[in-house]
Amino acid sequence: MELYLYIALFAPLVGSLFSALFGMTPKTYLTGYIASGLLFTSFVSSAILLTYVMGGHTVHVEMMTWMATGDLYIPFGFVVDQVSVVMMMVVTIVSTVVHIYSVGYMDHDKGFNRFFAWLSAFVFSMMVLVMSDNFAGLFIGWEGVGLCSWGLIGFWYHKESATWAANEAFIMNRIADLGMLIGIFMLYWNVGSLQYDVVFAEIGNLPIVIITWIGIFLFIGAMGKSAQFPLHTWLADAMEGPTPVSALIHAATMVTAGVYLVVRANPIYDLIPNVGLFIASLGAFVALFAASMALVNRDMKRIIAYSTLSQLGYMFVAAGLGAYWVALFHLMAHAFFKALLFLGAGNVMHAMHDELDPFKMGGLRKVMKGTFIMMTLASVALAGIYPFAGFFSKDLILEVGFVEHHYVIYTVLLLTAGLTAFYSFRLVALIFHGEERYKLFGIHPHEAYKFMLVAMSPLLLLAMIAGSFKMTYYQLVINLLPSTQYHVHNEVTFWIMTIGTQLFVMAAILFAYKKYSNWNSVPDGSSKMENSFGYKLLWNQYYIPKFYEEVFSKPYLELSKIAWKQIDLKIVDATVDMIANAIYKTGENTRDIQNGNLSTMLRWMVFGLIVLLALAVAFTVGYNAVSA
Amino acid sequence: MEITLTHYLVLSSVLFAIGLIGVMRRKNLLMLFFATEILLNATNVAFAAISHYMGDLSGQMFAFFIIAIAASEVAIGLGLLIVWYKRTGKIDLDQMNSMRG
Amino acid sequence: MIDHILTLLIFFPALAAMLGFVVTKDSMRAYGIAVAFIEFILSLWLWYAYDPMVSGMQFMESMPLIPAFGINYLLGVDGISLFIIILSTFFTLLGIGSLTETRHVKNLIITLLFLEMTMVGVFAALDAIVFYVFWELSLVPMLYIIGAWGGPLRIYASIKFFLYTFTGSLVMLVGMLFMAYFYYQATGQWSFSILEWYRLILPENFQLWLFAAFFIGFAIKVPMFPFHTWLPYAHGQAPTIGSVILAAILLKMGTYAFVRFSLPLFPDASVFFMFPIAIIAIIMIIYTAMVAYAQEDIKQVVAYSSVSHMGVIILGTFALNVEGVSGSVFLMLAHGVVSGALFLLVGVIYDRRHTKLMSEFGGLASVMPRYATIFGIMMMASVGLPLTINFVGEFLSLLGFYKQSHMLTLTAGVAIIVGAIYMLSAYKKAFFGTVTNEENRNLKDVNKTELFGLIPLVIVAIWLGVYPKPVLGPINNSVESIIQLMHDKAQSPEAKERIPNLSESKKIISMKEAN
Amino acid sequence: MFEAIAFYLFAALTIVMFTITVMTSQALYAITAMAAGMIFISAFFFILGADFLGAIQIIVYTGAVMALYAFGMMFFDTTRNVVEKRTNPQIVFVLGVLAAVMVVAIFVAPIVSNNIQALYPIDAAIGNTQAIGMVLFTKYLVPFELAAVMLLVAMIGGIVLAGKKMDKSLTLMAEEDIGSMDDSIEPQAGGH
Repeated sequence: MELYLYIALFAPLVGSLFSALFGMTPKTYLTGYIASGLLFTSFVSSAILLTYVMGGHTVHVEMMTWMATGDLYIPFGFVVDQVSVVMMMVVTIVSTVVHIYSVGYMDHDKGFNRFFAWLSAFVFSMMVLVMSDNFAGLFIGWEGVGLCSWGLIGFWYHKESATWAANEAFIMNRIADLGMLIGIFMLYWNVGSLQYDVVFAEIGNLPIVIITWIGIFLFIGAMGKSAQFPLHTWLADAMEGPTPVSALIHAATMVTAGVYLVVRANPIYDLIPNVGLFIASLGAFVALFAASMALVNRDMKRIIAYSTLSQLGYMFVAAGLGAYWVALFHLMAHAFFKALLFLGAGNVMHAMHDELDPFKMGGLRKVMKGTFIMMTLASVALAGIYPFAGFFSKDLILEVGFVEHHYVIYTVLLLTAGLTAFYSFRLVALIFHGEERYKLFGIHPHEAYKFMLVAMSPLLLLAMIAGSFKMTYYQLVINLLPSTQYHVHNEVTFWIMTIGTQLFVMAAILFAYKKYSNWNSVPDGSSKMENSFGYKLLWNQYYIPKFYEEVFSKPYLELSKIAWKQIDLKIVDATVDMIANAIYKTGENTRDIQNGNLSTMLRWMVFGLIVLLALAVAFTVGYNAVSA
Repeated sequence: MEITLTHYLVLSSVLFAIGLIGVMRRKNLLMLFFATEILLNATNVAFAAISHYMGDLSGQMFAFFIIAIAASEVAIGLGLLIVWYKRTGKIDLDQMNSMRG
Repeated sequence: MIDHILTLLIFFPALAAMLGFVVTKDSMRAYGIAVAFIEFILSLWLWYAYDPMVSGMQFMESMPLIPAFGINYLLGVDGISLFIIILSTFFTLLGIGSLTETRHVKNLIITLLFLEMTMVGVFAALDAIVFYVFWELSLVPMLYIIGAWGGPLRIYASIKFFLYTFTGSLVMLVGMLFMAYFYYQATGQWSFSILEWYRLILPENFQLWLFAAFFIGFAIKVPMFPFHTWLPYAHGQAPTIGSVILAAILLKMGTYAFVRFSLPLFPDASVFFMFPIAIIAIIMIIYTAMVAYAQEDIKQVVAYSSVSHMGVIILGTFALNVEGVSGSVFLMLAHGVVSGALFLLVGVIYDRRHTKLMSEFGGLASVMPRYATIFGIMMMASVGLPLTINFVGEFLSLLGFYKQSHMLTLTAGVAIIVGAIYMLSAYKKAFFGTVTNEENRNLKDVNKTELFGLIPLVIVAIWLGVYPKPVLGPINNSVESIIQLMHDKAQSPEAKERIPNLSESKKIISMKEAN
Repeated sequence: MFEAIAFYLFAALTIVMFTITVMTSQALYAITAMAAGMIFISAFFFILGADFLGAIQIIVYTGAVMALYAFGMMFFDTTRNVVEKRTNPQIVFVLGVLAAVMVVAIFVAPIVSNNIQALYPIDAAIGNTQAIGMVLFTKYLVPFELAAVMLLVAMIGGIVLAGKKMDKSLTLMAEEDIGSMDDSIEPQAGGH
């Protein structure tokens, strides 16, 4: 089994290095095929490992030492257990699909080979992240995915906005990574090891304050990667990257790493329910907060990005309330339908020549039937309609909130579910229904390549049927995660809740259809709604990016300039130069002594004589005083 | 009212101070030489007095050699002075400033 | 020959440099590469022959110089100095190999070989006077390199460099003389041998003063805030090769000396000064990172980033535990590799455009993809991405210091954020965007000579990031012995507590294993 | 008593004479006052029993040195008023007085006189001149010979210097002239 582990892990790396070899040469399909093929290999290996793990075994290997000094010992160790194998499956499935899809999507791009190098490197980092058996290894993957995300967001590096977004994402993640690093330090100095098994076995012996701090710092790391408030702004900006990247990184895998971390560290968070409650509350807040921003946005990809953010909030609610398996399950289901949604959006973008405003589209269902069906079904799944994946995972989270008696959280999530349904179908309605507004802009849309649609179909299938795996999945992961079942015990309440939620969501969908399916004009900012305060607030993302810009970025730049021009040059360096100049000046001034006038020299000589004599007198007096 | 060594030393100091004032005050090189002679003589007095009161001949020896040095100094010094005078026609100290730094 | 390998390592380049005067101009480069290569092979042989399990000094050589004052020609290496010596020979080889300077190449190569002698000498010396001699001698070739091949302000820069560091080292010399005097008072014999000084337990107030004297010499060399201002000028004016050697090796002398002198000689003073120095280090890290962010000249960005990283090294050194000190020693190597490579890279673009202003560039990624890739890798290494060489050092340094202070480590950890900010924004300015300047449109990508210097550095940067064990192991052993020595020598209860007792923990572990 | 009167008398005379030497603007007065001062100084030597030194003082100073100075005076034509620029005369006096005070302070301090031991005690039985001769030609023979050589050198030096023609001076010549002189001397030494 170790062989499969290594294949699953290193196949993407090989693909990445192979593609990187061709990084400087013109496009060759070879890189795309090889990278996709290797990814598929990795997927197959993961699947084999899955069956193995389902048999009740786990695989744990230690490849080699990484760092060892003092008492610190960090190996490159990998573990395939019930949790990581689920993640591996999610990662490999989505990335295989995205790889194949990208062969078509990046067809006309000059950086074709480079794209595959980055993309496969990302998958490798992600695999390291999920498979590592210690926190340091997790951190390698953690930073690795950050790097690849940087490279892929800024893939079109000639675009100012893309590179800016790439840097923003990297730096924001770094802020969170610092928190995670501190959490790792605390673990090391309190436990003495970073191996999961050792840490989780010993964590209970620590004082609760320390565990709380560890939990908080690790969660700060998770907040950055999963774009939780207040570190969320990078995710929407990250949509500057190519759409397959958004599908793979910013919807399905990387952003869920934070959830994975909390799930993985469940023995820690189990001990600190207060932090868990905070995580859940923050998650609920982010769910609503992000959904509200998605309501008014006019950028197709950003709407889906906010939706991702909102769903990540759901996952954190589940994880924070201790329902780790539910969080992981929603993570999995979400990965499928959100990736599908993004890939569909990619098709639309291609068709519309990179136009992103859904108000400029409309009526596309006629030309893009396949994409239309896929995106609609993905949206249905996202909204949580029975029997699609979202129903099983998302409604479960609502139930968790209800069963755990956190009714505020429950209400917020319920409201968000309605909003989710509304904005998803607002998008679908605007893109695929109504008048063909794109004709105003002289665009001739076309459906994507066949094989791209075929490549997307596994995701479609999974988005539809993932819910049926629920029990199998549950049996699998309870080996590692707390096995609490979340059932509303009162039969009547359960049915009222379930049906009520469904009806509420349907109502939201219908409302969205009614409002937007017959839209016939492109808004130009003159309507009454667009000038209302609420709309402006949401449109400007609560003014948070602007706030960051004004409060952090600009002052930091200004402060840096002051530090350089005022402090470093005018104070620190000037002090040094002043000392040097003082010495020079002293020389310059005393130069008059050496004016060559013998008479003056004689006077100085006498002066010196007197000084020496005075010293002699003083020392003699002093000497006598001491000896007496 | 006995004359002690201190009397001589004070006298010598006073003469030395007069010599110093001369050295600092004079600008004419020849007159400056006079002042240096005074300095040398002041020390000679001190040496002779110490020699006498300590009952040691070394002081007189030193004074003797100082006189020898003074003599040679005058010879060389005047020679140089003549050279300088031939070149510039003046023996004013303020004009000898080629060592200006 | 292996018994005298250190002498050979020190004086072979010097001898070769003297012979170099008779070599003709055309064959000088080949001669220089050959000499540097032989020297590098010798240093590798040193590594091969080095026994990683021994924590003490190896290949010791001793010869009396001035017996009356106990001054001996005393050499030796341990895990700490071994790799810095290899780094020195490595960088001299790469520097000469990828030399693009055309003026007075012969003199330049001879100077570099002399510089190599002084560098190896500093790291191999175990006698304070011999150490001091090489320490000061190293200034001369660097002064010459900056002064003769530098930019328009080269005279100002080189004089500033020389006087500044020279002033510091004079204070250090006074400290050394006092130290020897104390040794004389304590034992009745003169000795300048560092190893013998190690055995001396000084009263705490003496330690404080001596520590301060040594500190000034080292701090200026490092350079620590607020003594850092000579560095931007030196880097700004020095030719590429000068900057590379300066950043990669010469700065390491200061941090190396902290580990070699300050820690084991003055354990109590080290603990006493730990927090003030940590605060200076944090100021260095954050403040210079901000200054780097404000720079317009890409070389200055790298120069200030050096200062910022040196702050992390200092922090690791004063963690006073094995993790931190090993990390800081490793980070010395890492920073040498990475900043050396970055200076080489800046040199590449300077050779082509004769400007280092970032505003002149933009969009280089499409014109010079290979260059951009290598620069990107090195930038990421500098930012401290895991699996690159810098991460190992930074991680261990911060990890070590976390034991001493939580809040300060949290503040120092901002390094990873601010580091990313200035590096990424510099990279963005120079490489991303569209080509706006017509002159940049036809720039040639890196050529073979330049790759000769860059490729090995990339390999090392990744190799040691993935598998640091061959280097970290010997470092760890030597650092453990130093920490144990410090613990044993420490007098104040605070120092006893702050510096871990390894023999005890080892005992516990072995007991556990026995059970 | 007699000794005291003599001391004070000669001390006063010497001080006055030397003050005139230093302060007067007439060269003739100065040289005359100095000659007188020298002779008065020799009086102290006689009082102190250093007869030989006193004799030497009169011979050398009043005889030789004064003659030289008188010659110099005539040569430089300083018989009339010597015009000198005075700068900061106060400082001169302050420095002079300070020096005197310092020296006196040291001389009157007790430790100086207490720590001296006679190396070559004066034997009352032999005359001063004889005693000096004995010490001079035994213990101080080498310095004596050196002094002799020095005087000889001084004499030759004086003659040479006074007789030298001074039509060329390297220090006062312009750089180019020196360069051209170099060329004329060694034309083959071209490229530096």
